[in-house]
Amino acid sequence: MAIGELLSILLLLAGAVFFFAGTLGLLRFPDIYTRLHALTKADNVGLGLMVAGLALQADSMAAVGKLTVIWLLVLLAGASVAHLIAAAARQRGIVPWKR
Amino acid sequence: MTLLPLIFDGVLGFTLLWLAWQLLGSLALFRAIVLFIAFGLLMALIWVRLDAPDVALAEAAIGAGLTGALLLAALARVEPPGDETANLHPEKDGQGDIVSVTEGGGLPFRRWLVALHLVLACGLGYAVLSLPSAAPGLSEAVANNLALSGVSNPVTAVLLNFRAYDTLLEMGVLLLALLAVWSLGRTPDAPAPAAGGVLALLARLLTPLLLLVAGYLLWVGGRAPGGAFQAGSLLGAAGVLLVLAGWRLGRRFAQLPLRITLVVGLALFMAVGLSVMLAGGRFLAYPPASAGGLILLIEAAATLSIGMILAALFLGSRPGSRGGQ
Amino acid sequence: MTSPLLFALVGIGLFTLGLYAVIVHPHLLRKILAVNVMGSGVFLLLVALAKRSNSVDPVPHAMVITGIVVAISATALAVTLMLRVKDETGRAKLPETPPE
Amino acid sequence: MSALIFSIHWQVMVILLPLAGAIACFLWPRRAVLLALSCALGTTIAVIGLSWLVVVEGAQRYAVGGWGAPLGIDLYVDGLSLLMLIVTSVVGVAISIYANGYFDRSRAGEFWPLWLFLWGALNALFLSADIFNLYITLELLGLAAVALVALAKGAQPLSSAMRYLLVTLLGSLLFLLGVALLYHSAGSVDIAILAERLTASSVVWIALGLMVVGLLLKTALFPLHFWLPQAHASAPAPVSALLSALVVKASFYILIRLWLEIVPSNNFVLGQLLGLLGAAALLWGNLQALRQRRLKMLIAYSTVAQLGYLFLAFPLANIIGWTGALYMLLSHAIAKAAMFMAAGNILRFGGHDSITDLDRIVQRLPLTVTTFALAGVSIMGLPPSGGFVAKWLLLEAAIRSAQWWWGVVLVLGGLLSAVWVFKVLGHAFTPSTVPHEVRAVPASMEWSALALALMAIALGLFSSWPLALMMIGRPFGDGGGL
Repeated sequence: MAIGELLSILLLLAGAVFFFAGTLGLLRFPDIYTRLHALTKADNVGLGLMVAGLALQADSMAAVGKLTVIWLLVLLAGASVAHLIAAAARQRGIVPWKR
Repeated sequence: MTLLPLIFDGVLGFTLLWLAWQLLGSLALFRAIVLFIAFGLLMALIWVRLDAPDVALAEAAIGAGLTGALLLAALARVEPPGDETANLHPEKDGQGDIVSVTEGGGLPFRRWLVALHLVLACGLGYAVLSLPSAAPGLSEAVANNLALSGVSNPVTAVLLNFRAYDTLLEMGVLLLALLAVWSLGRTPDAPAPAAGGVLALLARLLTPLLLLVAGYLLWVGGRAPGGAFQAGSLLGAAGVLLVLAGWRLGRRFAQLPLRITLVVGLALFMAVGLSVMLAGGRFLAYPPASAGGLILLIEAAATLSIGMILAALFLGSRPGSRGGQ
Repeated sequence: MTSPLLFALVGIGLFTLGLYAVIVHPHLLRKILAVNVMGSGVFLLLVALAKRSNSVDPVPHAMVITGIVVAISATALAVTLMLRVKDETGRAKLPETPPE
Repeated sequence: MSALIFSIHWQVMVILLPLAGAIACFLWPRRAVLLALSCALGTTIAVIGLSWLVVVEGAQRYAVGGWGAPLGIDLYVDGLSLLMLIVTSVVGVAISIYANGYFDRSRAGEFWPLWLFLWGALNALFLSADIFNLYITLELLGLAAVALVALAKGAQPLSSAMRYLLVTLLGSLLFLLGVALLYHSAGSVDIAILAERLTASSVVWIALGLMVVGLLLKTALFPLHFWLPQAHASAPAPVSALLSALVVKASFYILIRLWLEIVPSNNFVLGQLLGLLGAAALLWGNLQALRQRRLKMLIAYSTVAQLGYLFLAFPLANIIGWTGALYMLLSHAIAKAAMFMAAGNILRFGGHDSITDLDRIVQRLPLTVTTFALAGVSIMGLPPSGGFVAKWLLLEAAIRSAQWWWGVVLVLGGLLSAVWVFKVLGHAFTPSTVPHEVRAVPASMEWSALALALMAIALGLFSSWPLALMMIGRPFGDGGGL
């Protein structure tokens, strides 16, 4: 049981690191496309790790199922919204950043 | 160790105040609205901290989600997105507003106003701190009568039984708001939705899921956090998504059938209240034996109406009128 | 200081901030935002103080859910009215000195 | 027979009938007029039924849902609330008849449901004994009133509606914050229970202060009246009549209820302050009215002034003072509705309401000018009118409580309003230099206005009955103040 708990904490911490990196990218990257890329990619992995960590602590399989559904929904929404934002940005003629 | 939750709450509260400060002071309206949505989500988190999961659900769905969508749609119409300078930068004539000294009587007036608000805040703070430390609330009365209410979630019991009359009038407020919005006539059209396949796909995927979750929340509301308002707001969110994806109600349904779904929540609530009255009781006094069923019936109709009204409020003008097409 | 009292004070902060913003900001959308912040402040106070005792009082929770629904109704009307004002006057602001 | 009548829960019917009517009008807009008028009739019958019940059996408390306060919500009806319900009904029926002629077909479908919602909100407000419930009725009332103002399309009505909406939301939130503080100090939102449990502590004073300011904002007491003239003047005529006659009185009613039941008795300073603001409103409103060039603006400013009279009862704080203020409320509601309706007729007839161009309107719209004159008699407070009785009572209260200066204010206010009434009437007899196009005014619009004006006069002749009604259930205490 202690190992499961330890693993859960490790997963949660790893998730937090990914979220931190994603947020850092959102704040520091040069243009909208790279920011979106950093945000969605890192946060999706981060959330996945968090969900995995929480699933280890869940009481029932139903709770694990709900957590998984949450993760999948966020993946779906995140990907679609990132696509929509990028498409809208391109439509307005914002040029991707080049070094 | 007992200090840790307090520190956590302190950070939450401070962030909330900071967000409010930022969103009210921000020069760009777009930024202000996005911050408002973040504000709503943080509020939802605080509701959870305050052991109010029902409120958290309602806040996340209505306070942050639908209100945010409503405000963003309004912003798009007030300052069309083609006008980049207006949207991404401080409003053209807005720059002067924040530092303006002419608005509202000049700088001395501002100082006086700030001082007044500080006094008000201190007075209110003093009032809160001088309240008795034990809440003289109604939790005991609710707990004692919960068995008679037909549901086991105390919040649902209060909303739909003990203070059902409030909720009935509140359904009236929602319907009235829609009537008022429709009576204002045509609003400028929202900019045409980005005709991307992704949004349509998302709407197609999410709508059935939202309906399913709404049904679940409605059903579970008698026992656990959830209920008509939370379910209705999910239904409303599904409607908003469909509207955004360019879907409109067919002309055939835009008249009486639509209006019936809009009023059925309030009408059925009144009808149930009256029928228990005609059966010999007080208005809205459900017999304990059938209270659970009656509450579920009222909630089901209310969910449908709330969802439809919220979606219609987002759409703005009356469907079927020239503006709504 | 306990968490409920802390949040109640935050609620008061929100209320006063919102009140100040309603008075000083001329843009109607900002005024609408400010009214919503004020409302959130009142709701926060109402629910936070309910947690002072050990048993949570559900009545303020129900009141706040009612309040949230009232708030979105009012916001929807305000937003539509603002759009119509903008339509008629070209500005999403209230006229400073109303004409005769 | 009477057993049958008493078996009906009239309180509930009074609230539900207008709401049901609103829903019906929304569902079948083509039949809206018929539905709305029958609903107005039904509501009036319900109010009569309730009056019967209250006259025979005294004040009634009704526990909605059977729970009873503090867990549930109570409805409470005594002489005070009954009087408000009756005024609402009287003005409501007259306005319904008037509006039937005023609105064309396309606009009617929007007016009727909104108006019936407003009516339901008013009735619910007057019956509620629960301050959180009062908050919801206030919101219902405010949103309906704003939507009705916005029915007059155009830049100015929409701007005034927007300002009105912000003001009414602000007022509601101040009220709600007070409710929150009171709930957490006493553990109930029922007025009677609060009255028992509350003691004069700083929290209670702050909470009541917030609620009073919120209500004053909605009642438009000077200097918080800035939103009223524009909103009341630019609304369609039947709506102006509704707002001035009933809507501002609703928040005043809550104020009186709170004052009589909850506000601690050591309230001398606050009472004097309210009286002072009332006096200022009286003078400022009448002076502004004199300066106006448009008839509807003039009448709107006169509402600001007349609201001032209502607040003179607070420093007097005796039963005669309260009855005087309420009689003023009653006669002002009826006279002001008649006056706005008359102004609406003039506006419809000549296409404008500029006071200097009234152009011998007395020859062409004799009924309307009679209406205006009769309503003016009541508003000036000349005998024999409701306004006269009200001022007489207030004067008597001022003398009894040895605060004669309020009497001076009363007389001064009457004189000032006389000046503008005669100014308008003078122009109604003078030919104007510019001829105007004229349009026919439906007879229903003229007669409904006249009926109300006659009623305002009749209130002066038959004052004993309303005064007796007011005392049912002793809303003003046991007469210790006399």
